[in-house]
Amino acid sequence: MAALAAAAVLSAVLASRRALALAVSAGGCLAALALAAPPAVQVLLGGGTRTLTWTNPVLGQQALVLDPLAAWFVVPTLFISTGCAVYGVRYLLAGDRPVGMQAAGTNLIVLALLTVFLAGDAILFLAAWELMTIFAFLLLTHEHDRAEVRRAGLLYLVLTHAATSCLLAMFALLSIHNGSLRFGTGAALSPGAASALFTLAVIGFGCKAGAWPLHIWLPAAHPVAPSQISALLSGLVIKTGIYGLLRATLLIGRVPMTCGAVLLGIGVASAVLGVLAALAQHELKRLLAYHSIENIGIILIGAGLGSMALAAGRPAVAAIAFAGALLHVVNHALFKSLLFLSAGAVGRACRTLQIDRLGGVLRAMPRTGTSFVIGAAAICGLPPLNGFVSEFLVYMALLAACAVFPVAGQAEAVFAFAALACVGGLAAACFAKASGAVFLGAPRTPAASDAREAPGAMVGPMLALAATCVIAGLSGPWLLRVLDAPVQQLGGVSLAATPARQGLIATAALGAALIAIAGAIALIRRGLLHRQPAESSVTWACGYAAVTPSMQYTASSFARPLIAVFRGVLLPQRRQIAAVAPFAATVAVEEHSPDPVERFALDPALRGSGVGLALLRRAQPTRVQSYVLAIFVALIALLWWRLG
Amino acid sequence: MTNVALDIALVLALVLGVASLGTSRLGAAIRYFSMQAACVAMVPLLIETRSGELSVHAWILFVATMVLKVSGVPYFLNRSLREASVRTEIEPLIGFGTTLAIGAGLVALSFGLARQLPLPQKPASDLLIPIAFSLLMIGLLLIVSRTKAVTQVVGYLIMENGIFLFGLILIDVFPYLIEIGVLLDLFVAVFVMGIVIFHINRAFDHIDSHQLDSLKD
Amino acid sequence: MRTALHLAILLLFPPLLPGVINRVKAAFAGRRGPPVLQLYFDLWKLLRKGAVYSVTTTWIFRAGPVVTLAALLVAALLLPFGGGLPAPAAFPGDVVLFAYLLGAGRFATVLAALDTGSSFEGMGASREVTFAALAEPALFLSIAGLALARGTLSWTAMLSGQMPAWHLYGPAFAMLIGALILVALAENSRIPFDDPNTHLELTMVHEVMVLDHSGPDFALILYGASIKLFLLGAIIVRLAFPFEASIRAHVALFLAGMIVFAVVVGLVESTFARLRMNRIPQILIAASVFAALAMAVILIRVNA
Amino acid sequence: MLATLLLLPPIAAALSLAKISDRLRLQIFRTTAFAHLALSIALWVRPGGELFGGFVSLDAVGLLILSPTSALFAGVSVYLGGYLARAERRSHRIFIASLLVLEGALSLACASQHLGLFWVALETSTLVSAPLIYFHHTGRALEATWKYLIVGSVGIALALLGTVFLAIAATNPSGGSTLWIRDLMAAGSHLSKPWLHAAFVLLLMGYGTKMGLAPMHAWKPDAYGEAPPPIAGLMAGTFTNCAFLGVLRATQICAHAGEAKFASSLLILLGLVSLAVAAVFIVGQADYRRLLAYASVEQMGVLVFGLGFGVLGAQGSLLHVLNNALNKGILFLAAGNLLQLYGTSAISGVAGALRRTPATGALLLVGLFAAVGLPPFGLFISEFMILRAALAGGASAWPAGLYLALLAVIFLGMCVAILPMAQGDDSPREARVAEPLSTLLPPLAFAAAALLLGVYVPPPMARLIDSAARQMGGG
Repeated sequence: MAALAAAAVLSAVLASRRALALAVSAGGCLAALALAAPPAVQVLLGGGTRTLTWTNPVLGQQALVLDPLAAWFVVPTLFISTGCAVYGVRYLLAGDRPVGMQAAGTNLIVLALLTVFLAGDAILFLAAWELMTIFAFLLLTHEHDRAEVRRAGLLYLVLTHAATSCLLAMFALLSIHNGSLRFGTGAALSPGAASALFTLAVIGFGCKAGAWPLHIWLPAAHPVAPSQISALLSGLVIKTGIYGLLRATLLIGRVPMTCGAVLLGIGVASAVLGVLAALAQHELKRLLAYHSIENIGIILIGAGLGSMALAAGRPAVAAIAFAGALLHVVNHALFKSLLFLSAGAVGRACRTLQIDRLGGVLRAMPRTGTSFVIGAAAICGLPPLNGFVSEFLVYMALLAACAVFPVAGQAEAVFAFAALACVGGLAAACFAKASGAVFLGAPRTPAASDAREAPGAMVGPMLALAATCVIAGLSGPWLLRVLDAPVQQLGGVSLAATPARQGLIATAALGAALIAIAGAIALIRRGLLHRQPAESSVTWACGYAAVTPSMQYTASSFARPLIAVFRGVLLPQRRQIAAVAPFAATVAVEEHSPDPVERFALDPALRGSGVGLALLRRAQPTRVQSYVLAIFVALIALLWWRLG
Repeated sequence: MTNVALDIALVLALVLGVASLGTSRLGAAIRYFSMQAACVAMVPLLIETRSGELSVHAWILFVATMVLKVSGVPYFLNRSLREASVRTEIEPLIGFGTTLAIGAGLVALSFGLARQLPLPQKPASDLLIPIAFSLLMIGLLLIVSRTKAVTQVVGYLIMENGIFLFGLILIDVFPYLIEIGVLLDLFVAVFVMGIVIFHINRAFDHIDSHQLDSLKD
Repeated sequence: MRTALHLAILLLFPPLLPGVINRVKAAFAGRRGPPVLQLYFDLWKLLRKGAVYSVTTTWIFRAGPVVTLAALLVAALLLPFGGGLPAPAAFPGDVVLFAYLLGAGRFATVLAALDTGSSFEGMGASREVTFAALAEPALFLSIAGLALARGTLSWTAMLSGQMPAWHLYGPAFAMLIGALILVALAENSRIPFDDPNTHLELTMVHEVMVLDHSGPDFALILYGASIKLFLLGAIIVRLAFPFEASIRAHVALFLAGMIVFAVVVGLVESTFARLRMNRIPQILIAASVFAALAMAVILIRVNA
Repeated sequence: MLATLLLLPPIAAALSLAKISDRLRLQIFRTTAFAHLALSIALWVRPGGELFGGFVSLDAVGLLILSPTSALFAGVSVYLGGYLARAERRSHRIFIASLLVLEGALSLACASQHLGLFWVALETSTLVSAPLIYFHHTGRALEATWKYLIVGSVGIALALLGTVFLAIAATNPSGGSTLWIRDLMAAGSHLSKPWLHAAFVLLLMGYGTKMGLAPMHAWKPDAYGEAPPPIAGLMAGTFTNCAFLGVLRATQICAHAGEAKFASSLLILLGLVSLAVAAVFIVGQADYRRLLAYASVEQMGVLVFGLGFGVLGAQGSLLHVLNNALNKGILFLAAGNLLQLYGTSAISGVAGALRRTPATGALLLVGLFAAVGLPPFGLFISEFMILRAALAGGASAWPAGLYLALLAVIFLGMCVAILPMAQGDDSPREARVAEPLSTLLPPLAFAAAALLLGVYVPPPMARLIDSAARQMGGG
């Protein structure tokens, strides 16, 4: 951590030397990785905790605690932030804005992230939490001369802070109950109090995580940030919400089953609505942002189910559910940062991320494109990649829960199971659309056809992440070992004692089998084709000869049937300029699906309270007589109230 | 005998206060205040004579009040008035009749309020507290209802007289120095207000605080 | 030995099914129809041909059929063909892997279609993902229903020795079979969801996606399609004919069941018309509702 | 030492009234302010004894409030060098003298052990701040000054009445009474309840007017909006704290009389009303100086709100006093730089400060983050402590919930207003402006101090806060 702080200071000082500052920042991340990863991995493998305590004169004892749960989040943070920082060097140098803030901020936010994970007392946690919010805000408003960037930044800052108020209340109540600000274990609270605290935690952490319906900041903020910051935000920062929730479940202890059920419900809503909204997006990073909501939903399904299972006294089910949630945290961090990084590379090369203006980028940017496709397959949960493994655990936990829960829980688990299936299908549709329209086919605009492959310093982190996605998908037995300690901490039993053990091993083996069989088929195919040279031709267009790239099926059309099916949820708005005559010059159809929460809840609420406050302000007196009158009236009123 | 004198002084102070509510001429308001201050200044002496000997403290209080409030303050106010062209309250925020009616109500309220607050020790006169409250209320009412800056200062001063009366319940609680400090502060306050009125006069060509309402959100 | 038998059935039998279906349809139309083994001939011919690639395509296009077939083959390893023939790979949760392998195959096909840049193939891909996404809940609900009824998370245990279960859950299983048949028809682009024999690209779903594939690639696709039909059919057959017998009799029974399944598909294809595209989602949702109802029945029985 | 500290400013004021150059006057001010700062730091190490027959003595609370006052004056004395150089030419005779008297009066207020003396000190400070507000001699400044004077005078009159009432409440059977703070506390439950209650209401209203608690706050945006920003900063950071000391003393006495419940109900009510009023006017505010004034109303609200929750809350409030003073220093001094640079106090007239003047822009952001209670600044800690006290001590969670909600609304309003000033497009792009070090160093120093208090409260200070807060617990 010291290395990070030093690097932050150094890169802030070096702000004027752009390249150097960024390099120092990346170096800082690397140093932190080298220093902090070994103890974290040790804790994961060996269990146990490491603690560093000191005493604060006004707040009492404070501590940094590295326990398995913290370590589980620390390790990916170190790796991914390093990748993002390396990527950022070349990415930011291509722009013309000052980079000092970015360089220092990247280190500082990683520092804040690590502190959030390691904090052993409420104040340290909350301080790091808020600092993380500030740094994230400063990083994502890199291009703050653009109004939309400022708006997104503001939305992020204000919403997450409002949610943090709940956390302040929660930790304050918890510390009052425990008599200390230090984190304890499982406060023995009455069910009512536990539910209240849990609710506060869900609101506070849910907003940061991007859980529906508190997610509105997320699709606004991610697209406007520099890509490596989007990756950091989506990969790591929103995960702190999950970490917080899991930590809170540990701190609060036993909560009634309804709490977990509500969390599960939020998870299902986030997953389904997130993926549907993603389907309707036209901008690549915005689409990815909505997928973050979807994946957070999947994680929350796991977390909520785990909590339900603990309440129902089914630790084995809880262990599988928590394992799924935890694993998905890391997996999502991996493939989502991979996707954002590759999207950033495309945006930088083509100067647009409007999906319908791209196309065929894979041939110009083979490594970036391949990374993206791997990430896309991973995020859809397709075997043999890593996304599957964690979703598999969540599915399994849901099925297991079906068998053992009381009937209401059973019904909810079944519902979640079906919803998750639907989400899987929709995610696949959405990423088929995204990768197809951006990377495949022919370029739709000159910007897309002029694309060049990104420099090595940007491609390197992407390829590394892509490779990790593949490897993590095939390393089930190893995952079983590293997951064991944090899962035990949360669920109380070892993962190895659950059916998940066989599942993890078998999926890894079959994943390898899949790759082997595909390889074999590919070899056979090559052998067959070897005899006959392959020919090249234009795409068969059913007899039509003059095919142009603009005739390709667009991403919007691609998603259109599904949007039509779900129009009751998405409420698309259509703007159409119909052809009035043959050969009309302008014919246009536009369809947008603004976020219903934003459209029907946030905007009217803001507008309404704005009007209300303006009315109140209009009542403001301006004369000194009125000022004194106010005092006079207040005096009489108070005397009346207290003495009368 | 002294009791009667004390009561007369107190009632006179109240009447003068009510009179200042009813007048439209600024000069008269200042005069009423000065007379009221004189009445109030007598009160400590009258209280002390009731118990026999007159303390130095009471004398100092009397002299200081006479010098600062009865002569000093009106002098300054009249001086700042000299610059002004308009010397009558033309358009009060609340009409004179209404003000008087409200004033009467407030006086009644004050008598009621005084009943709620029984003194730990029996005061020199049972009119002391109600009238002190009344002066307080009248002063505030004057500030609230009038538009001329000078009238507002007068209102503030009448309020101050009321507080002074309260202070007389326990003469020796304020050491001399602090008592003098209080009076001096009051005097300086009026001095500063006078300067500001002078500036207002010059800047806005009137001393009407009515139009001082450009500061808002 | 059993694994070898399993693999043999798996690899050799599937291309027979489309032949049977076509013969049934021909019989209904009063024609003689192609030979039952037509698909074997086609595959043989295609494998020996060269391939033509569009200039817009990349490795994705070439990888599509390979990945699709590989995914289907691995999925097939998870499916038991009856008490005597357990799946070569069985573990708790293999049901999920099975469904996701089908998804992986579809994803590869769709990407390959989009790689051509053709509007027709884009259209087909769009329909494919739409219907697949809508069919997913029905499939998973059916899986969950079976899992709950049989108290297991693995196909092998789920699809064997289920006579007693039928007594308890008969109505639910019937509904599940209905849902699964709908899923199977949709997944395999059969009437009423899609008409494999249509000649108008605009109305196609699956066929239009593979327009640009040729030679061995196309062979892989056709072969894969028959395996997919076989797999979904196998589930339905195992569920509908829950009888156990000696291994030899069992294999015969199972294969007979598969042929019956093909005949039923042929019957459906002959007697129904293809639906309008915008009606298809409703049918798929109806399938989910069936499955959900079945689930409800199972829930009641389980907790009784 | 204490005597020197108290006498130094008036003597310097007298000096500065002599016919000397403005440069020299400023020099006198600067020297005095720093000497004052040095002395008040020294008082931490070696507490001064009693002076003038015990009228003057610095207890824990007094020292806690004196220290930031002293620091703020020192900072402003440096800042004024750069600020006045860029302001219009005008004699500084009265200005500097008033500043020095203000410093003296506020120090006296902190150290006075007699409520009468305290009142005199505070009234003096009210009067001398009038010329400070009027410094720019504009019509608007005049209006502000007038309003300030009238409202302030009414307020201070109420405080005087409250003081008298307190004396009445303390009447002992022999007819004697007292206004010595220690005697009043010792009198405890012997105080007459109705008079004590009335006295508390009046003191709260009176000193509350000086603090700028709603609904007595109306003078504040006018005065802070028109006074030179460093003066507004001084008032917001020192003057209001000293007025808070008055409320603190009254609460102390109430607590010792066993009437803590009575006091806290009023404190909580006024605190929440202030927060609410601040929230209403901060959201949608168009003028950044008035915005900061309402932010000050908010902080005052937080102070009394915290005071309503016993020892724990008082701890938070006392820490909050320090933090708020520093924060106001940062914000108003940064606002002064912006005012001089952009020539307007309209929020819409300022954009892209981070680009045009990076240091001030950064200070503005830091000030904003500190003001809205974000870590690592001290307000975060103190606001959390107050929240915790409110949840721990309150019979119901409503006050704490309202407090949080209102703070969140204020957060929104402040961010909406200030972020576009610091960030944003500064087109037409103008060259970066180099600002004099004297206008940057003081706010930077305050920022550093605020950061320090957020990260680490020095143990002596923690002890002092603790012992001062225990006084609020009664008995």
